[in-house]
Amino acid sequence: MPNLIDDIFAGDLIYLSAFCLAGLALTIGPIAVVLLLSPRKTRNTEHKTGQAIECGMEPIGEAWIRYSASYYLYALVFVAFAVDVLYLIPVALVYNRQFAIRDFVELAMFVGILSLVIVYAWKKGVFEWKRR
Amino acid sequence: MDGAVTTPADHAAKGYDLDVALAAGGVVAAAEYLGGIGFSLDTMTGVDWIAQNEMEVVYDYFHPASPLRIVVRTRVPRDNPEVPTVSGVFPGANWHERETHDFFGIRFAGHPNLTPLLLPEDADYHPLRKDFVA
Amino acid sequence: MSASFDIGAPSKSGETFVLNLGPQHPAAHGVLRVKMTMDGEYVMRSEPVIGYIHRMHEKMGENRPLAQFLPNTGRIDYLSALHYNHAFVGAVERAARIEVPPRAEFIRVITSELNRISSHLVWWGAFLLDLGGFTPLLYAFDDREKILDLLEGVTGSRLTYCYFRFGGVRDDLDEGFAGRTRAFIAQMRPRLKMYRQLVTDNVILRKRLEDIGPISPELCRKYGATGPVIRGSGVPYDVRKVEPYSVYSQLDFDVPVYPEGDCMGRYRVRMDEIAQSLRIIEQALDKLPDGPTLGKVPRVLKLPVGDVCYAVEAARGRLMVRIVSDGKEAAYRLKLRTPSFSNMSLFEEASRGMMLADALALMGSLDLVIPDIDR
Amino acid sequence: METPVDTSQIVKFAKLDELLALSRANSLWPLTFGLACCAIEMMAAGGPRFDISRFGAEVFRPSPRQADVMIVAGTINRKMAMAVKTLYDQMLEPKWVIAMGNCAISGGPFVFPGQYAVIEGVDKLFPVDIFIPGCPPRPEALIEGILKLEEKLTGKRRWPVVKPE
Repeated sequence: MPNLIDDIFAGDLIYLSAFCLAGLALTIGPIAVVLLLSPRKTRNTEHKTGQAIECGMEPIGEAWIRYSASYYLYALVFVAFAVDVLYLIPVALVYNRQFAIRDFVELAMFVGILSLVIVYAWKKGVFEWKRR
Repeated sequence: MDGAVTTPADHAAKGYDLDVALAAGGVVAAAEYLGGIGFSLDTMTGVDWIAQNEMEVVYDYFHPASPLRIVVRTRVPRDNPEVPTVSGVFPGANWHERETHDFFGIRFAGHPNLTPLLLPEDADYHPLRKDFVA
Repeated sequence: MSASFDIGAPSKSGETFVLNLGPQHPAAHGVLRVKMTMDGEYVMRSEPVIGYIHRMHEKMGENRPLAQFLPNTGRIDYLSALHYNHAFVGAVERAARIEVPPRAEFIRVITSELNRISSHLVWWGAFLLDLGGFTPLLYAFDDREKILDLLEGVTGSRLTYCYFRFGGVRDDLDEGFAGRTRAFIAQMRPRLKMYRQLVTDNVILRKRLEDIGPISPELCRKYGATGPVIRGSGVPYDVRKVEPYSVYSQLDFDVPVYPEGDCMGRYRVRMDEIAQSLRIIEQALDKLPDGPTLGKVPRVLKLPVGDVCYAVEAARGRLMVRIVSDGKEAAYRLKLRTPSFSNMSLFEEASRGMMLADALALMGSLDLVIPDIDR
Repeated sequence: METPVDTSQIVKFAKLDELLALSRANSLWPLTFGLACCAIEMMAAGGPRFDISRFGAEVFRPSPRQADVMIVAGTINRKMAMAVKTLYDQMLEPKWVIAMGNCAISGGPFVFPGQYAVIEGVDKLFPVDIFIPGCPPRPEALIEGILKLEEKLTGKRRWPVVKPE
């Protein structure tokens, strides 16, 4: 009897490790393929491959400076909607099993509440890019 | 204007109406006078008269409202070409003067930024001089 | 430009950084580089650096006989090459007093105006590409190909024309040319109406262009800007009307002028100019006289001593060719006053304090061709 | 008895290199590198009439990181040479170069004794794969250049060669 629990536990363990390995493979895999298949020799003359791209010119000055705040606020609005989409993905799996109208209303409310972010950002003047 | 030799010219034959030749010093005064009555600086041409050992700078003026075309020209010795800048009156002359300096080596006194415009930044040769060798 | 034009200290929240709108940039229409000192999204000071496509046209004018400089004129501003042919040929004819038969003059006007339309179409496609709309470029190039077929039939090349000669034009028009041109005009007019409905009245374009990049008539006069830039600021200056040359005095057309002086004004001037050019071509086709297309030209052409100028209204503005001659076969000095050079020189002062996207809209509305600036 | 199935139409056995070459040949993304007159003919090639997208090359990438082939369309002058070499280095392998127009091949009409500004040919800066003569070459010539590059990659030419009779 006791090994029954072990079997269930072993089953979960296999499932978990398979999932981790798949994740690992998806990250290491493309890098390995690229290293294997990319050509070895290069015809570069200036060896500036790693340099930041400035339309062919040498970058002037440092890029690590204090940016104005409006870039940060713009990014925040994007993050809000990214999370919004994150929650919509599982909804797509169970949408419209039985109660079509109810699912739709819930979805509309969820998205509606989250789009208040735009109204708030608009009022705070994030989209006007004023120089603060 | 003082000290200027003005000779009218036939527009159909020469393309301009008035040809004013004056000393290098009077160029700014001419620019201010013409700028005052609405003329606009068309272009500045450098000419290298190597035979007479002189450099000539020709200012072309056109008027947005009248077909009148006025040319102001001045000559400076070839070995030390120095002309006062008119970029104070016509900011557009800033680029024209830098380009003329590029090609002929004519220095423009008082020009805010007389660095090469069309030639590479470190260019020290003046290609449109008659004695230029590549 | 002296730094006295700075518009106050950078905003408290961030430092300024230098952005390189460098030689290889889709909005630079070629190899123009603008070093922009930016404060976040705003341009504090922009310094154009030119010369990346300087091709020594003026040096080449001095070391070869006059007739051999003709192919160069088609490569200075390859979008309106025939205007440059016209300016150079006109200057030599004015100096050497060469008579041009009337039929050749009318052929010159017809082909130049067709070239102006094709140049405005490229500008229109590229300008909207800068603002983010890709489809108009396809419509514009579709129409432009029709013009290129017309001009290729007469001149033999698609882009860098070398069709005008001293004293006339290289070949006469073939008999089908007038019919094909009229068919093109009939087909182009409804297209212009479609462009107006789809693009000019588009609210996004209005928001992007109206009162963006204001250029005052005084600024135009100080920098010598001409063409659609000065006509977009309310000054009716057009070399075809102010200093009439060729047979433009016999043709009636009006010069579109818009007083606003912003990007929308310059946009509308160019769109109306396409309609005006269609009118000019129609009238010139009706009045096309018969006769020879090439006047008498001395075998070895030597210009009299002295200098001569000839001004032409190119697609981008006032183009003047000044030839200083010392009696020999080659020109002693050949100066090309190109419109984009002066139009671009006011960009530094006009783009202060604008946002980067608006500064690019302003640069697109100036309609720059970079080899025209660098020569 | 059903008809015998000719598998060679359905399944294609090829070495991995050939497969890679085929995929690269059919999606050559050019770098927007218009310098002068040839740039307008390159845009016309991307336009609706000549339609370079029939060969998978209509995506003009401004950034060198995302471009496969650098079409040098126009004159390289001495001030621009360093920028061209920098851009070429910033492109990722595998990359190719098409020299479009006489200016990119040999300096074109701007080569004369005593010329001080034009680099006479891009192959003075880095190796070039395809040369397209013409001043400017017609858009059809650019498309022939793209086909020549594809032939160089895959070894096979997929478009009949037009023989002037």
